[in-house]
Amino acid sequence: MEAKTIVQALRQALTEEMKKDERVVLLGEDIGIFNGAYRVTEGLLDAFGEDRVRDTPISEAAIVGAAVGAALAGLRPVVEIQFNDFITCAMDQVCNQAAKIRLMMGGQVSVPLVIRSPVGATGRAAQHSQSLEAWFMHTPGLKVVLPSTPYDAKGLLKTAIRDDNPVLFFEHKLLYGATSPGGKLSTSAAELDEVFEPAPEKEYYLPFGVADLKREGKDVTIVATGCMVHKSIKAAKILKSEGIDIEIVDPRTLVPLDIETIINSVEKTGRLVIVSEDVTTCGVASEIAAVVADKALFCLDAPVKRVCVPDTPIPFAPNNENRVIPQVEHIISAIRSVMS
Amino acid sequence: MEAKTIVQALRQALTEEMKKDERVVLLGEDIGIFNGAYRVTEGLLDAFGEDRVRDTPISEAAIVGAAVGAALAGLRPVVEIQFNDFITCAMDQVCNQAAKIRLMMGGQVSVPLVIRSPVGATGRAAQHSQSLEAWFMHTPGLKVVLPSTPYDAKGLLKTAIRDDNPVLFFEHKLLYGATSPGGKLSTSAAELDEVFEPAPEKEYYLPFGVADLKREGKDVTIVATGCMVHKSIKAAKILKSEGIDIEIVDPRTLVPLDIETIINSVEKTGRLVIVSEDVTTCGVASEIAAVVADKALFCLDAPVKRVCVPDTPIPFAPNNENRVIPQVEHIISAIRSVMS
Amino acid sequence: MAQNLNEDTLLEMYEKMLLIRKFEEKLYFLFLTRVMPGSMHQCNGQEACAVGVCANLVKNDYITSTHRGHGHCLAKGADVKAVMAEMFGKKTGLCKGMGGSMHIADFSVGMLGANGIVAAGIPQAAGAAWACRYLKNDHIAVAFFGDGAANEGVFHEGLNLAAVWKLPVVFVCENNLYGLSTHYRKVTAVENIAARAAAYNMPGTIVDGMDVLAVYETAREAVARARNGGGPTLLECKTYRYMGHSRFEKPSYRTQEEVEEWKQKDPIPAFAGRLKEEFMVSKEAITAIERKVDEEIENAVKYAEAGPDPEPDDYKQYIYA
Amino acid sequence: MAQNLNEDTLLEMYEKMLLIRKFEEKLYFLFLTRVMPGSMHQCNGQEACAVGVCANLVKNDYITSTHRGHGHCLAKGADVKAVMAEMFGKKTGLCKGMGGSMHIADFSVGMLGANGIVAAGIPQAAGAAWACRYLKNDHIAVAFFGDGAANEGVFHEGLNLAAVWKLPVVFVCENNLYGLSTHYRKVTAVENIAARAAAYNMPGTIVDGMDVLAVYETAREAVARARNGGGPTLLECKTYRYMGHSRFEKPSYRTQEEVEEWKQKDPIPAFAGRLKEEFMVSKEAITAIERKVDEEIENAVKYAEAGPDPEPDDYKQYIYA
Ligand SMILES: Cc1ncc(C[n+]2csc(CCOP(=O)(O)OP(=O)(O)O)c2C)c(N)n1
Ligand SMILES: Cc1ncc(C[n+]2csc(CCOP(=O)(O)OP(=O)(O)O)c2C)c(N)n1
Ligand SMILES: [Mg+2]
Ligand SMILES: [Mg+2]
Repeated sequence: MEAKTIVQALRQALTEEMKKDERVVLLGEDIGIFNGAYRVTEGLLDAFGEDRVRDTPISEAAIVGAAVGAALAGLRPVVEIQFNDFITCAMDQVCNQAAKIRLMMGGQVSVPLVIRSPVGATGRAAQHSQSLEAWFMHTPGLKVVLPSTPYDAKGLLKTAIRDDNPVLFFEHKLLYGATSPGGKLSTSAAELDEVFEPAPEKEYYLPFGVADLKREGKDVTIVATGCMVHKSIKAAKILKSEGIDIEIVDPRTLVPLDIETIINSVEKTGRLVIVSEDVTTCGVASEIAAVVADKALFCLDAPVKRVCVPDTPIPFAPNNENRVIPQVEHIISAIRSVMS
Repeated sequence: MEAKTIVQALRQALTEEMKKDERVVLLGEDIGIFNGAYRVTEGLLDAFGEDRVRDTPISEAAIVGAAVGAALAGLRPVVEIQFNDFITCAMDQVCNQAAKIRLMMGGQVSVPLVIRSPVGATGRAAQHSQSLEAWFMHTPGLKVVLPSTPYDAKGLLKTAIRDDNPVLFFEHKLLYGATSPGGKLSTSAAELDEVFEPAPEKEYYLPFGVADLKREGKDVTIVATGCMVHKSIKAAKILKSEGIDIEIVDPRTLVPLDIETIINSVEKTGRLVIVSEDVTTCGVASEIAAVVADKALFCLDAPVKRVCVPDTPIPFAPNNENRVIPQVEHIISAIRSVMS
Repeated sequence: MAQNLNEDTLLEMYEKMLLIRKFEEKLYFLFLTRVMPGSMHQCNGQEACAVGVCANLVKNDYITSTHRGHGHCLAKGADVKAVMAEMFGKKTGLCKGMGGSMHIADFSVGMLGANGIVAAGIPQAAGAAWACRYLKNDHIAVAFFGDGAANEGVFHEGLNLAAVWKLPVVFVCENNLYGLSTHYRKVTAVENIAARAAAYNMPGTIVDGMDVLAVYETAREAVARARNGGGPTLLECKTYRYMGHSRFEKPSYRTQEEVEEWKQKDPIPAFAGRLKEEFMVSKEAITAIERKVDEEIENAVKYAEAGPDPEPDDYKQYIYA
Repeated sequence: MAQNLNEDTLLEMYEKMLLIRKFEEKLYFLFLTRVMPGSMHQCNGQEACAVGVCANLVKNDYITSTHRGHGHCLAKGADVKAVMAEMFGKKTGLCKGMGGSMHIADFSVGMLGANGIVAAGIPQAAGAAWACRYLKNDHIAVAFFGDGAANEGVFHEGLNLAAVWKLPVVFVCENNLYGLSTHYRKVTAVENIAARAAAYNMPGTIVDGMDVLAVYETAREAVARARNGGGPTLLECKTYRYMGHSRFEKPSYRTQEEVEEWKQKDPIPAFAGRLKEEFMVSKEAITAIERKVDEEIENAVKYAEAGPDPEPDDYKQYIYA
C-alpha cells in the first residue's frame, strides 16, 4: 500500500531494508513495545524480534556509542533519538566519534550508522522544539537529511541505511502525519497539497545531494527545508495572485548540499529567500546565503533574506512560539521585501 | 606588571575578579596543583584556596551542570574545559540548560557562568584541534568570545565574569604565548607584532559587541578572529607591497556580533574576506557572509570569500594539518581573487 | 515513628498531597475539555514522595525536578495559582508563560526548575549544594528524578561529584517502575537503584514511596546528614504513577492488575486513615482540608483563565539578562 | 596458577611487554632528539595490564583503547613498524598518518582505536560485543580505560547497557592512581573502582596490574564468562605509569618515593625472574627475546623514517566512505 504519511513511509523504508539486510538493526528508547514516540517503528518488534529492535536505557551517549561500536564490528544500526534536542547528551559520540573515526583511522573502516530524530516546534517549549541540523552540517564526516514529503522520506531513508557513513536523519514532527501516541498532535499534513507526495510501496532509492524543485517559478527563489517547504508553498500560492512567481527548491539533503540547483535557480530569478526552522545565526540559511554570496553574487538583484527562528530559545506560550517559528506571513513579507 | 602573553592576561583577569568578588569560583580538571593544561590558573590555588579553585573529576557534564546549579544558587563560576572538543560531553548542560534557563523560567533568574576553553589546531589530530564557536553562536542565550591579544583577553574575560549570562570564552592555543606544561608548544606569539598588545596591570573592562579595527585599509575588508587575526596581518603586510590596502576587523565577541563595524568597513572597501579557523559549513564565516549578503549586498564589488577549514576532521600529519588550517597563503590568494 | 511531628505538620502534609492530586486531576480534565497548550506529565500516585521529602525542607533549601514536576513544585511551596497559570501559558504564570509544564520553576521558594531533559537536574542540585556550603548559608539541595534517569551519565557524574566533595544534597529517585514505556528492570542492571549508592560510597536507602510518613522519616535522616556536613544520600522511593506517561497516553505496556494493585496502596486515603486512627485527627478537620483544597484549585483555574496571555514578543526580554 | 600456559605463550607475553616498554622508551628518545609531530601518552609501567588481558584474546576479538593506547595496540598484535610509522605521521602508518598516537587503530587485529576522548571507547566496546553476539561469531570485546575515565558518564551508561543486555565484553580499568595530575581518590568516591560493578550487578575483580600472570588469570575468567554468555565483568588492574601524563610532562603532583616504590614492582624484570625460576626458561632464551625486540624496534624506526609523508591532500580521501 502506498504510504500517505511520513510515518508510514519511514516504516516502509525500515521494513524493506531490514528484510533485505540482516545487519540492519534498530535501537532507541521505547521503540519496541511502545512503537516509538511518534510510532515510526510500529509493528517492527513483532516483525523482526527483540534481537533487531532493541529498547534501550535512557542513555543517549551509550546508545550512539554502542551503535558506533556495532557499526565498526559489522552491523548497520539505525538509532532513534526521541527528540533531536537530546542528541546533546550524545554529542561526543556523534561528532567526535562517529563523524571522525573514518578519517582518524585513515580509511581503514567506515561507520554505517543512521540516527533518526524528530525536529520542530509543537508547543513543548525550549528543550523539545529545536531544529539542530546546522550543528551537524558543521561537523564534517556526517551527512544530514531533512525530508519534506513521504516520497522523499522513504527514498532518502533507504539511501541513508545503505550509506556507509554516519547519517543524521531529521524528521519534522508536524509532517509525520500521525497523531502522537494517545495525543492529538496537530499536524499540518491534513492541509498539505500535491507536493506532499505519497511513497509508493515499491523499492526506490533517492540519491543524496540532489535537490528537488517543489515548484517552478521565475521571480524569486525560495530554498526551504522540512516543514518550511509547505509553508513556502502556501506563501507562493498567495503571492501568485499578486503576480509573483516563486520557485521552491527543497535541498532534501543538507550534507551533501546541492549547490548547483540552488545557484541555477538564483541565476534565473535573481532573488533568494531561505526559509528554515532552525535558529538564524550560523544556521542552515547562513550557509546557503554564504555560498550564494560567493558563487552567484552578481546574479542577485536583491538582498538575500533569511526567514528562520530569531536568536532565542523557543518560548512556551503559543502566541510567542508562533511569533518565533517562521510562518506564512513571515515568508510573504520577506518575498515582498526582495521584490520591492 | 603588564601581561605580555594571553596566559598572563587571563590570569590577571581571574585574579582581579576573584579578589573583587567572593562569589567568583573556579572549577575544572587539573586547574589546581597542575595550574591547568595551559597554565592559565597558575598560582590561583595558592592565592585563593581549595574552596575557590576546585579540581574536578573528569566529568564534563557534571562540571558544567554543577556550575549551572551553583550559578542559580548565587555563585559566579568560571569553568575550564581542558580542550573545547570536550564540551561535546557537556553539550546538554551548556546548550539546553545554561543557555535556556533564563528564558524558560521567564526571567526569574540569570545564569552567570563563564566556560573557558582552548581552541585551535596544534598537531593533536581530529579530537583536540577543533574550533567549535559556531555551535554556540547557534545556541541563543549564550554569549561567545574569542580574543586575539592579551589586551583584549583580559578586558573581555573581566567583562565575561561580570556578565550575568553564560559566556563561552574561547582561547586560541597558539596565542597563549606560554609553553604547554613540560612541552614545547610552538607559539606564534613570538612572531607577533604591535597588534598583539599587552594587557596593562590596571583594571579595565572591554564591552561585548564592539569589534576592533586591528588595521585600517581601504581596498579589502578582512574579518578575522583569534589566531587568524595575526595571519591576516601578515597577509596584509605582504600584499601592501603590491599596493593592496587591507582593513582588518576583529569582532572579538561573536555573540553579540558588531555587525555595524563590519558593514561600515565593507561599505568602504566593497570587498570582504572572512578568515576563521572553524570548519566552513555553517561556521562563523557563513554567518558574517549571510549578514552582509542581506544588509550590505549592494556595497559588494566582489564575491564574499571564506577562508576556513574545509569540511573535514583535522588530519594528524603536519603537512595535511597545514593544508586544512587557513594559512597566510590561503588568505593572500582569497584577497587576490576578490581584487581580480 | 513520626512522634516528632505535630498535628499542624501532619495536616499540612495531607493538604499538600491532596492539593497535588487534585491539581493533577483538574489538569487532566482541563486538557480533555479544552485546548490547553503543550503537554504534561502527571504525578498522581507519587504525591507522598514529593511531600514527604519537602516537609523536611525550609523555604531557602533548593530542589531540582524533572519533566514530572508539578508535585515537586507544589510540595516545595509554590503558589498553586501561579503554577496553574503557567500551565495555561499565561503571563501570570510562574515563568510568565515562557516555560509551561516542563519548565515550571519558582525561585522564590528554592524550586530551581522542572526539566525537559531526563536527569539534567541531578548535577545542578549538586552545584546548588556546593553554593550553599560555600556561602555558609546552612541550606541544602535535593534532586528529584526517576528510575529512568538513573541510567543517564549525569546521574553517575553528579553523584560522584557530590560524594567526593561531600556536598549537602539528597538524591531522591522516585522509582515508579517505568521510564515512559520501559520497565526499569529491562534497562537497569540492579533491582534497587539505591544499591548504586555503593558506587559512590554514600548511604543508599529504600523507602515505601506510597507512605508519606515513611518517606518523611527516611528523608529526615538524609536531610539531617546533609545539613550536618555528612554528605549526600541516595534515597529510592518505590512508587507508581497512575496516569499515562504524558498527557492522554494510555499505558499499553502495563497490566490493569498492576495498576489496581498499586492503587490499593494509594498514599492519600491511607494517610487520611492514619491521621484519624493514629493521630486522632477529626473527620471534620480532614473534610475541611478537602474543601479548602477544592476551593484553592477552583480559584487557581479562575485566576489562570482570567490572566492575560503574554504579549507575542514577550520572549525577547528573557533571552539575556 | 598459570599451569595452563605453555612456554610459548609465556615467552610471547614477555616479548610483548618488552616490546611495549622499548617502544615507549624509543619514542621518548625520538621526541627528545628530533621533532616528532604531535604528542603522546606513554604506558611504561602498565605493560602487564595490556599484555595479560590480550593474551586471552584471539585476533578477531575486539578492543577499544584510550589516549594511552600504544601498549594495547601492540599487545593486540598490531605490527610495530606500522605503529611507529603512524607516530611519525607517515603514509605507511596504520592510519595513513591521519590519526597519530591518539587515534592509533588496527582493524586487521580487532583494535578499534585509541581515543582522544576519555571513556569514549567504553560504550563502543559494548556495541562491538553486541555485534559479536548478534552475528554469532563467538568473539568478544574488551574496553581498556583509566581510573579517571571511571568518572565519566559513558562509563556508567556503557556498563549498565552491557549488563542489561548481558553482552560479551570485559571492562578493564587500569587504575594508575592518577588522571593527569589528579589522584583518583581526590575525585573518585570509592577506594576500588571494581566496587562500581555492584551498581550493574556484574562481577568486579581487583588484580595486581604489575603481575602479568595475575592479570592473565583474572582476565581469563572474565573472558571465558563473556564468551560463554555469562555477561560482562569489571576488572580493575592496580598499576602505575612511570612517565609523565604526556610527552615531556614532569609530574610535580606525585613524590619521587611513590615512583620508586612502584618501580620496585616493575612487571618486566619480575616476570623475567619468574620465567627463569618458576618456568625454567633459560637466560639465553630471555636474552634472545631482548635482542629480537631491540631489533624490531630499530627496524620499526627505520621503516617509519624511510616511509613517505602523506600527500598534503590525502585527508580528502578519508572524510567519507
Ligand atoms: C535526555 C532525555 N532522554 C529522553 C527523554 C524523553 N523522556 C522524557 S521522560 C522519559 C522517561 C523518564 O523516565 P523516569 O526517569 O523513570 O521518569 P518518570 O517519567 O517515570 O517520572 C523519557 C524517555 C528526555 N526528555 N530527555
Ligand atoms: C572527555 C575528556 N576530558 C578530558 C580529557 C583530557 N585528558 C586526557 S587524558 C586525561 C586523564 C585521564 O585519566 P585516566 O582515565 O586515569 O587515564 P590515564 O591518563 O591515567 O591513562 C585527561 C583529563 C580528554 N581527553 N577527554
Ligand atoms: Mg519512572
Ligand atoms: Mg589514570
